Amino acid sequence: MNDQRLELSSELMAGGVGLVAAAGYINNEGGQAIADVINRLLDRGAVALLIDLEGTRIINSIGVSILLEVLEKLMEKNGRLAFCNLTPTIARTFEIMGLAEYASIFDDRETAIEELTRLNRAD
Amino acid sequence: MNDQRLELSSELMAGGVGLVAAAGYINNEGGQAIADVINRLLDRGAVALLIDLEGTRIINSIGVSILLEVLEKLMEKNGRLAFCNLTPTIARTFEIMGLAEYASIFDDRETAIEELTRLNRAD
Amino acid sequence: MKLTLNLPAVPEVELVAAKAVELVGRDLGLSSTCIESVTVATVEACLNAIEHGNQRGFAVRIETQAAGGERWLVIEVEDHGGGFDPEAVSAPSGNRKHGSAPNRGWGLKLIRDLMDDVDVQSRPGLTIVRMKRRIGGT
Amino acid sequence: MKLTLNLPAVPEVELVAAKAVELVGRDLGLSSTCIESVTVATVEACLNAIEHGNQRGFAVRIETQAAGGERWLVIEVEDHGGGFDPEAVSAPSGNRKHGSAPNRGWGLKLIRDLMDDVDVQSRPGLTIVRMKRRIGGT
Ligand SMILES: Nc1ncnc2c1ncn2[C@@H]1O[C@H](COP(=O)(O)OP(=O)(O)O)[C@@H](O)[C@H]1O
Ligand SMILES: Nc1ncnc2c1ncn2[C@@H]1O[C@H](COP(=O)(O)OP(=O)(O)O)[C@@H](O)[C@H]1O
Repeated sequence: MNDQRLELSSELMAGGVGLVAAAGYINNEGGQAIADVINRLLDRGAVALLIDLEGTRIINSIGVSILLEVLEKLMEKNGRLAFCNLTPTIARTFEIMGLAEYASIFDDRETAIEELTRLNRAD
Repeated sequence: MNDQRLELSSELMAGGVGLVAAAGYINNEGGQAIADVINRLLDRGAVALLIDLEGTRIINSIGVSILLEVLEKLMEKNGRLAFCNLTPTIARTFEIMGLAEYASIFDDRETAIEELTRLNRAD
Repeated sequence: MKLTLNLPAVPEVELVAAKAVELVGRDLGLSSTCIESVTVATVEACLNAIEHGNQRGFAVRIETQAAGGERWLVIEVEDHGGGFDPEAVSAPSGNRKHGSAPNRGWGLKLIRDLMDDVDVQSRPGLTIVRMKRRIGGT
Repeated sequence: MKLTLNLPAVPEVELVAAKAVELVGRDLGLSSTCIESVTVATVEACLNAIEHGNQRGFAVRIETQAAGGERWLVIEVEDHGGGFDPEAVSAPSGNRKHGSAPNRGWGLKLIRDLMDDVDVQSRPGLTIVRMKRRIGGT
């Protein structure tokens, strides 16, 4: 019944990559929940954030605009934001709204983590 | 989007217990999909079946009537059928439809597997 | 609060009604167990309207009502099929012998057991299943 | 095929419309990518009807139409709020400076980009957003 409520899990990985897996509806509440989890990962020392949207099929512009704000805050601190497992429609929405311009988009989690870890090391 | 399509996974465990995890909408199609998976587990030697309904919130009477038919077939072969992780409403529906009379209902997966393995050994 | 759905008979369209019950129930602060039982009853009524209706769609109306010092969640499912005599429908038996009859005919029984009050009005061309669930005092 | 929803402004009620788009789209054999993009557009139109409407509910109509040798999925979202001048709405900028304005105002832009044809009729008391998506030849 509550299938579309956002399910969140997070993990701080070696190499300073914070992983957030979000499945459900990214609206106001859902976007805010992701932002909160990201803030906790930043406090714990994450320097790059990966949001895995496998299992997310519905988003709205308010939810995505919260992710845009997260991106802006991260960029100010020279942090990185990346996404993986986007459906074509979500990828397109991110492009329309300008999120794809400054955040990296990867096909799958493995490739994303590898690349983010490499970049963190290079810094 | 397809959140309510039935997601199925199955496993034949030591002790002859076949485990089927079903999450989604158990209607005609969903019930039939469970019945098919159970038949394959029986072919591979399962003597007791456990259906874990964690993640299932919506069922209908046609889906449950297919599970009733599975139960009847199993009882003819002296096999056992058990369920775990039922919401109160699903448990009540199983009672109303008489499924709870001949199938065992357990709270969680661990308890169910333990008990089914014990009963299989005792046979 | 009033919500109306006019639905075509496409596969699994009953899930639109299920979603509506879920969100209205959540807004009313009902427990998930209450919401789920009303959902199962609503799904069964929709399936009957699809299967026994005229395949040209059906309507679902969801509203809250106050009556007799109590608040009710009221759900009506209406179709324009051939109709039936609800009194003549016999409850299915859980103890039937294997192969004696298909395991069908549970829909109305479930609706009656899961809801607090059920009224079925049916004549050729118009069937209305009206289901009520008590949701607290006024 | 015609589907109508009259929805109250309860939280997340746009998901009832999303479910309807999903099931109708699946019945029409549309790809999941097509279904998802129509869903996002529909959700945005519903959110506008909820936020800028009169809080007394809104309607969603979904139907298929044939026109000019093509088949279309047509979705209308209607509310009875104060209305607005769609020409006067400026597209938001992705390059705005941080803190210069809230990240809002993307709804209509998304609707226009994700659908093939969008027409907004609005006056005080009646706003209809009509969105069309090409779904094949006739
Ligand atoms: N909306 C309806 N229109 C016409 N007949 C109906 C309707 N709902 C139920 N019936 C009749 O009542 C019977 C019992 O319905 P139900 O208990 O829901 O079981 P099932 O639909 O599985 O047969 C049906 O077989 C049908 O003959
Ligand atoms: N249904 C509506 N009724 C009245 N005004 C609307 C409606 N839809 C949109 N608007 C107006 O158009 C503006 C832009 O809408 P939109 O692009 O969806 O972004 P947002 O709703 O996030 O502001 C809104 O701020 C509002 O002023």
